[in-house]
Amino acid sequence: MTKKSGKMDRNNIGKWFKSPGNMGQKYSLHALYFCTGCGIIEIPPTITTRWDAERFGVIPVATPRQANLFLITGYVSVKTLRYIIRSYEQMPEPKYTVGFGSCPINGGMYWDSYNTIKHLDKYIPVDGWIAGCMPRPEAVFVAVTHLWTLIDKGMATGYLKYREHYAKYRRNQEKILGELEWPPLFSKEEENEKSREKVAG
Amino acid sequence: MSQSVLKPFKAIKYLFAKPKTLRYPFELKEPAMRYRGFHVNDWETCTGCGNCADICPNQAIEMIEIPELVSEPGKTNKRPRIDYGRCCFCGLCIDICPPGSLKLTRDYFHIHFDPDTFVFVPKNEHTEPEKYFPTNEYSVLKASLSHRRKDYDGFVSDLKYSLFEPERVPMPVVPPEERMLSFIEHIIGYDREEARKEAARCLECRLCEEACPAHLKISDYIHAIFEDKPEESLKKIYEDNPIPSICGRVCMAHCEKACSLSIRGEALSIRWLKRYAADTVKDFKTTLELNPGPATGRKVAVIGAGPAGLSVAYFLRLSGHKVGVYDALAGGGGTMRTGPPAYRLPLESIDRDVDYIRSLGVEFFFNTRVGKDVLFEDMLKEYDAVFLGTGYTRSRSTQVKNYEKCVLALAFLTDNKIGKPWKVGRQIIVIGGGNVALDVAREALRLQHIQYPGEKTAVKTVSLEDWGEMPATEEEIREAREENIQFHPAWGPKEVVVDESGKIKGLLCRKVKSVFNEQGRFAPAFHENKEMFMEGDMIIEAIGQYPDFSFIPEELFNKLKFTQRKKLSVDENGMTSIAKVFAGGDIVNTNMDAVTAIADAKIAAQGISRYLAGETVTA
Amino acid sequence: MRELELYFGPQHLGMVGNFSITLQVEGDRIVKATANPGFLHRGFEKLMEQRTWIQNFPLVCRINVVEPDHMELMYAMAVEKLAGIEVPERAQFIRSIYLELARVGSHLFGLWAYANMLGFDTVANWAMYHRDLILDLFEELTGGRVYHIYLWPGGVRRDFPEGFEERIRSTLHTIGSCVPDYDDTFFHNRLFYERAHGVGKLSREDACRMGAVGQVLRATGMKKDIRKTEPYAAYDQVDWEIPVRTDGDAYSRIWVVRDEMIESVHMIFKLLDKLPKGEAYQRIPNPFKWKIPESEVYVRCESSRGELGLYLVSDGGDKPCRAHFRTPSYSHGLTILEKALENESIADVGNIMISLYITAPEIDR
Amino acid sequence: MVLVLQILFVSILACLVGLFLIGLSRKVTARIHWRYGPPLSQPFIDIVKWFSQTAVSHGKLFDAGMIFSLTGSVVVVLFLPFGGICPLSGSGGLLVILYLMLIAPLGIALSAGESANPHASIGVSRKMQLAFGYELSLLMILLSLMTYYRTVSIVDIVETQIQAGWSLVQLPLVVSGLAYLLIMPAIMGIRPFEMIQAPQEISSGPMAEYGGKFLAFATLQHAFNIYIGLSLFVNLFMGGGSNAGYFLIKLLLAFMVFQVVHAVWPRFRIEQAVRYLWRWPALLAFIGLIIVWVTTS
Amino acid sequence: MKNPGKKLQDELRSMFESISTEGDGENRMTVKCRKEAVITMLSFLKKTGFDHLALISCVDRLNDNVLELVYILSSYGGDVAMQKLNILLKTTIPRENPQFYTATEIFGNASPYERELHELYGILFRGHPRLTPLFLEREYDIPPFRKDFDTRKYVKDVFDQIPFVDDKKGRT
Repeated sequence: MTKKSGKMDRNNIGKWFKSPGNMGQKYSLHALYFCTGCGIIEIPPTITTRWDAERFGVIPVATPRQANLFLITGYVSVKTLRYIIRSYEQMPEPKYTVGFGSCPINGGMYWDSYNTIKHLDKYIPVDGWIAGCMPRPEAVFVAVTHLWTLIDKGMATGYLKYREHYAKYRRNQEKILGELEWPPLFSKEEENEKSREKVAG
Repeated sequence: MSQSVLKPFKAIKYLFAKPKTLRYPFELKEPAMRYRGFHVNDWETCTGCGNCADICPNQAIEMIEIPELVSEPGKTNKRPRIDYGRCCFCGLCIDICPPGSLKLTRDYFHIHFDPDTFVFVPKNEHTEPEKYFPTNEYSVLKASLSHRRKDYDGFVSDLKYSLFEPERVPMPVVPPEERMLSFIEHIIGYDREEARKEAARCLECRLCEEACPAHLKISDYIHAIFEDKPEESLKKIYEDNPIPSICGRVCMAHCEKACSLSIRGEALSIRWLKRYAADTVKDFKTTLELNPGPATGRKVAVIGAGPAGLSVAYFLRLSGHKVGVYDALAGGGGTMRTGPPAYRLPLESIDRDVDYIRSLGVEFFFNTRVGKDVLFEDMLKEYDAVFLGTGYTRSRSTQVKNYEKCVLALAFLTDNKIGKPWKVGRQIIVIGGGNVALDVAREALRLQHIQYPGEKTAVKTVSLEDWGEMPATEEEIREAREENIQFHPAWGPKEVVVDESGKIKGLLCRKVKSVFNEQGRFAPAFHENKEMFMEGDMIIEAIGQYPDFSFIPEELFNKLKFTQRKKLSVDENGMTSIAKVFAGGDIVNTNMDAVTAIADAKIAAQGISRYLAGETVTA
Repeated sequence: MRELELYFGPQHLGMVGNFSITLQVEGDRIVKATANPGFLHRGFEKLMEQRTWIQNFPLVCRINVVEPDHMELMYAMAVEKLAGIEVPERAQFIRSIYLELARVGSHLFGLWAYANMLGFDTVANWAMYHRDLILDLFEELTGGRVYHIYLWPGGVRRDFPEGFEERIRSTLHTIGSCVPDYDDTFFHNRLFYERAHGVGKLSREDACRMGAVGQVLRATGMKKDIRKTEPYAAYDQVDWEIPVRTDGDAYSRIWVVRDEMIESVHMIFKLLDKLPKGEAYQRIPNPFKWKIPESEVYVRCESSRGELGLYLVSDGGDKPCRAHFRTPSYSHGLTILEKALENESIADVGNIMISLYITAPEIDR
Repeated sequence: MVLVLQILFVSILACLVGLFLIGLSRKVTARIHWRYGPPLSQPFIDIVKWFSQTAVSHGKLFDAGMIFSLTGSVVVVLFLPFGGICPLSGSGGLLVILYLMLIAPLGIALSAGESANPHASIGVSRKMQLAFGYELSLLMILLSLMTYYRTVSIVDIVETQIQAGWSLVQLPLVVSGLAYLLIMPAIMGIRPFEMIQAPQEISSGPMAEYGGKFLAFATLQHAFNIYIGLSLFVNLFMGGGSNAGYFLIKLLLAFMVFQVVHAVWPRFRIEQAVRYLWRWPALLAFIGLIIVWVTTS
Repeated sequence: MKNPGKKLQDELRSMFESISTEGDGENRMTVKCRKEAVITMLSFLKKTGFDHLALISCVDRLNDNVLELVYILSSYGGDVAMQKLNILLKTTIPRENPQFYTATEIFGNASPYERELHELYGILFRGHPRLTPLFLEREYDIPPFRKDFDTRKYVKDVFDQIPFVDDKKGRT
């Protein structure tokens, strides 16, 4: 049995006082329940009796507003991408995205399909990837511990990257989905980007 | 149905029961023994054949050239690189992997923020010990592609369920009891169905093509056989090899040694399939539709109508040159005509190939010994280029006491095949462990059966080399043992014992300590006190051959340069140190077999063509 | 009351799979429901046309993630018929056992989804736990938890490991010992009856008209099961019953599922007892040279959701010319669901959807 | 000064107890699910997290409604005796509580309505219907209590019970108590009356658009709500508590009972819930009222 | 009915012109007919007892320049022999501007199949009440399931052209 103390610093009061935000985020990862692809099949076992992710404070929640962890479970079709972006933008910050399995990394099984996007990180930032097709529940747990480390080290900053490069993300999204029906999330940045491009070009 | 409001409350009993949750990662669970996790690849056994890359449905595997590795026959320096952004862990690559070097382990953790880390070249714990940890140092929390567990194989290849067929289609042969009695060809050859079935085993990895000295397009001609187009197949063969009937029987089959199927199963019968193609096509002339190239007006002399000579003549003829082939024998084939016994290579097969080459317009001067009937100097004047393909025509002798009583192998073989068969003894001892020795032994056995039917006779072989070291092919040894030839490996001849009348009584042998010295040179050492007397009334020496350059005048001969291994030294065009004299075959290469001779011939033919076109500077 | 347009899914806790239903509601009543599939559309059949016969094996199972095994079977059966490959008897038995295990697993998943939908977390958790035990069996047998890639043309990919039969038995006993718990807490729960009875009711005529299959059909009293009418694998080697209910509502459907699960477990025991010795695999041709003569075939089997069919056409090449899966969820999800949701309460959308056993990836393919 | 301290103490304690009970509820259901569940501190961690998140507001009313509802809940808490401590006991009685208890859902309704999420509005409408379902029974039950004890002061009721024993076992009040037991899950919003949030049906209803601190407030409000529901029951029928410890134990006991119901029963549909509430609890409450009325007059 | 396929074959031959049937008559029977006859044939088959429309499929025969429509029917009721039988009703329509008649009137579940074929093969089913997009989000020049639609090229042209957000060059 591995020592619990190794990774779990949930009861470390000192840390709580030092960075309550990070600690709160770490031990209260509320995953958005969105069956984006076949990887979702391993989520029910993860959150139910056999593995019980709730031990780590990971639970599925109903709406993006309540979630701070977005599990992109597998391949993403173009039609789903629209909803993924929407959901992602609705999530409060800080938010973390984890790509499941091969498909979001480089197309996976559906590398030559005309209806799935191949690289998820072209459209939304991704903080971590899990290998496997699909990843087992165990891998999800280990991924959670890795995410904790990333949060601790301040490396899970996909949402900041999204802000910073919003214009580029939005451009990529619109290339695939056409004109998006909702207004840009960060209009200012886009203008900045544009002006910067003007200067550069 | 009895529905109840209160019955559900029975579930309360679990409130105080022990939960069934596995407290992962504090309580671990081992994945199943067959789990399909991450790849490992044993670089030692991996041949770089690329079958895994071909079968991968997701194009997740790419063969990457590894500069540190050296390509050798049957092994390229490419190794699979796997993209876990594509891989679906189906394990098709495992089931198709001929050496079984690619395996799936039970590791499956790789969690990373950088998608580039998901592409990696699998190695194993021997090649990359720093990435593999024993169980006690391994932690799932650290696990990744660079922190993996040692000896953790999961889904591995199982020959019974492999996607390739490890076993050959059995070649129909004449049973030993029957074939011992005559010189009939004992390999019957595949019929159409068998040939197609065997051809279907080919995985088209093309390792064989690399290994073949002549680089035949093996995959292509085998694919043509699979598609039931032997004509196509023969056309493919003739691109690189003009003597398929011969090669289809006696080729040393370097390709089969390189065949990826041979690692854990039986190699594809590439040789027999070539033979099938050559034997099935009835009429070479109409099928192949080959024509000599536009006449160049140049003339080339070829000395020796062996494989090298025939091939060079063929290739040169296709380029449009006039070719004259000189040979002392009455027909083509050279060593092939004299050496391999009729049960392995009948004369008809040789003549088929020679006739086809003749039909292309090559002139043959048989029964013409250069140096005697025609002078080499004259040929040099008459022809624009001369190709030497004379081969090894003289047998070596052991030079032990009373050696002159023994028979020499080549003389024995030649006479039996194209001359008058020898009268053999009842107890024959053959000295030597090579293919020639076995040919001699098996031929002697057949003669014994013909000359002394029903009597008790025996053929014994004595060789310096032990089992496993013997230069003869395994197949030959197996067949010889099937025919009851007795082997005495690791014994060296000391003396031929003769009785008062000078008749051979037997052979006195010494036990061999070692055949090669530390440098790997041939230098046999003996146990002086371990001796054995072997009874016999006829002894045949088959310990090797050497070339005969007596036809070359001395002043020219002195100009010829030789390599350290006593071979003719030629440049990349096949030219010897004498201008316009080219060479190939046994006198040049160390493999000393037909297909290498073809390879030499190909080089020489190109060299000659270039030389005749005035492209190359003479050596 | 004013009419409201409501999107049920794709991002929704009650949605099993990536699927969406657009509801026109008046208060709590649904006026019109429009199924909106395609979130998981990968163009499977097109992809299959670009992969060789063997390369399609890892692909086909991914059509339905909940129950990949019947997809494998369909493809294996179709290829066997096209290429004329014989399957050894032991392999047939192994296939049946494997498929029945898959059925139990799939039904447990369905039970999870349904119970979860009704807010019945307890039973949902139990069912998922027991399904995980079955996945453990699969993992041991095939090397994969979810995608097994195990049924190959010519038999199965690997034989049973040592002592596996015993482990199947003990796992099934473990699950079986909890059947009273399930019954007490869920199937005999009055509130389950209240929630499910009369919901999403389908008459037998409607069911037939709209192409219902599987337990949706059997819940309307139709005793139809392809395992009986057109037996494949080893289903004709053992006796078993087709569970039937007559009401045609969600309650009946879930009860049929329960009975089927129990019947499947009994069947596995019977099959294990009769399991013959021998080879489990007949080697298929060299995958790099495998061509199938020009022909076509339609095969079907009874998946845990109903009739699953595959229309496979070969044009004599090394790849299929056309493959088309007839999936049970297709009619259920796109035709019956729209009909069944009319005039129901919003609270019952998931209830009806899951009781119809709809899996989105099967529809979208 | 003491009053201010008391107010602070009680409201904070009520909040903590509420959160603790939420955690305990998760733990208990997990146990029945055969699993371990989250640590008891999980709701606190969640709250900390929510406060550290950004949150999107959907308008002034959205914020105001939230505050409105939270303060409403706090005020109700102050009116309820906490094992002898009762900051505002003198200033109101059961009727005030009954009235104030309506504020919290109203605030949520206002706020959720502003978010323009159809799930939220469905959730609110369900909440209203449900309240409509149990409010009458609750009124009748309180009436019978008031009639029996001849007072509107909850403190007095508790006092009387401490001397005379629990109302639940007082013969004339048994029926009313039973009725109260039946409507308790509806008041607390737990299964089988969880249809207000019903994540699987309407994406957690009114909470659908809450994120970050709003969700934290909503959860706090939920914690208060649980505390209010339980404490009302404990105070009215289980004799309150002579001291805080005793009171908390009773609270826990009542909580466990409802938690088990929560774990083993599914949700009702809203019309089933209303029908149920109008049938059994209302009938019992009415009978209870009559019994009390007959016995006391 | 011992062999329902045989009987049906005879019946069909007598009723319809220019049809060809093949198959073992036990598990599978293929009926090929002119496209005008398909709808009549479907309703006839439904009346005969083949009331379960399992599938409407389409095969793109690029070499013959036709689309082959395949209706697969089987039976709900009937005896075992009849339930075993799958009928494959086939007809061909031209690849350019393909049009056909809807079967939604006859089979309740034909609608989504026809929508799918409309979307993936570009076949217009006349009389279909709701020929709206089913699966696809993007628009494609050639309906994606046609043989001349090259998905690998499409992926290269569309998805691979989208740049990565941060300037990473290593990934392909």
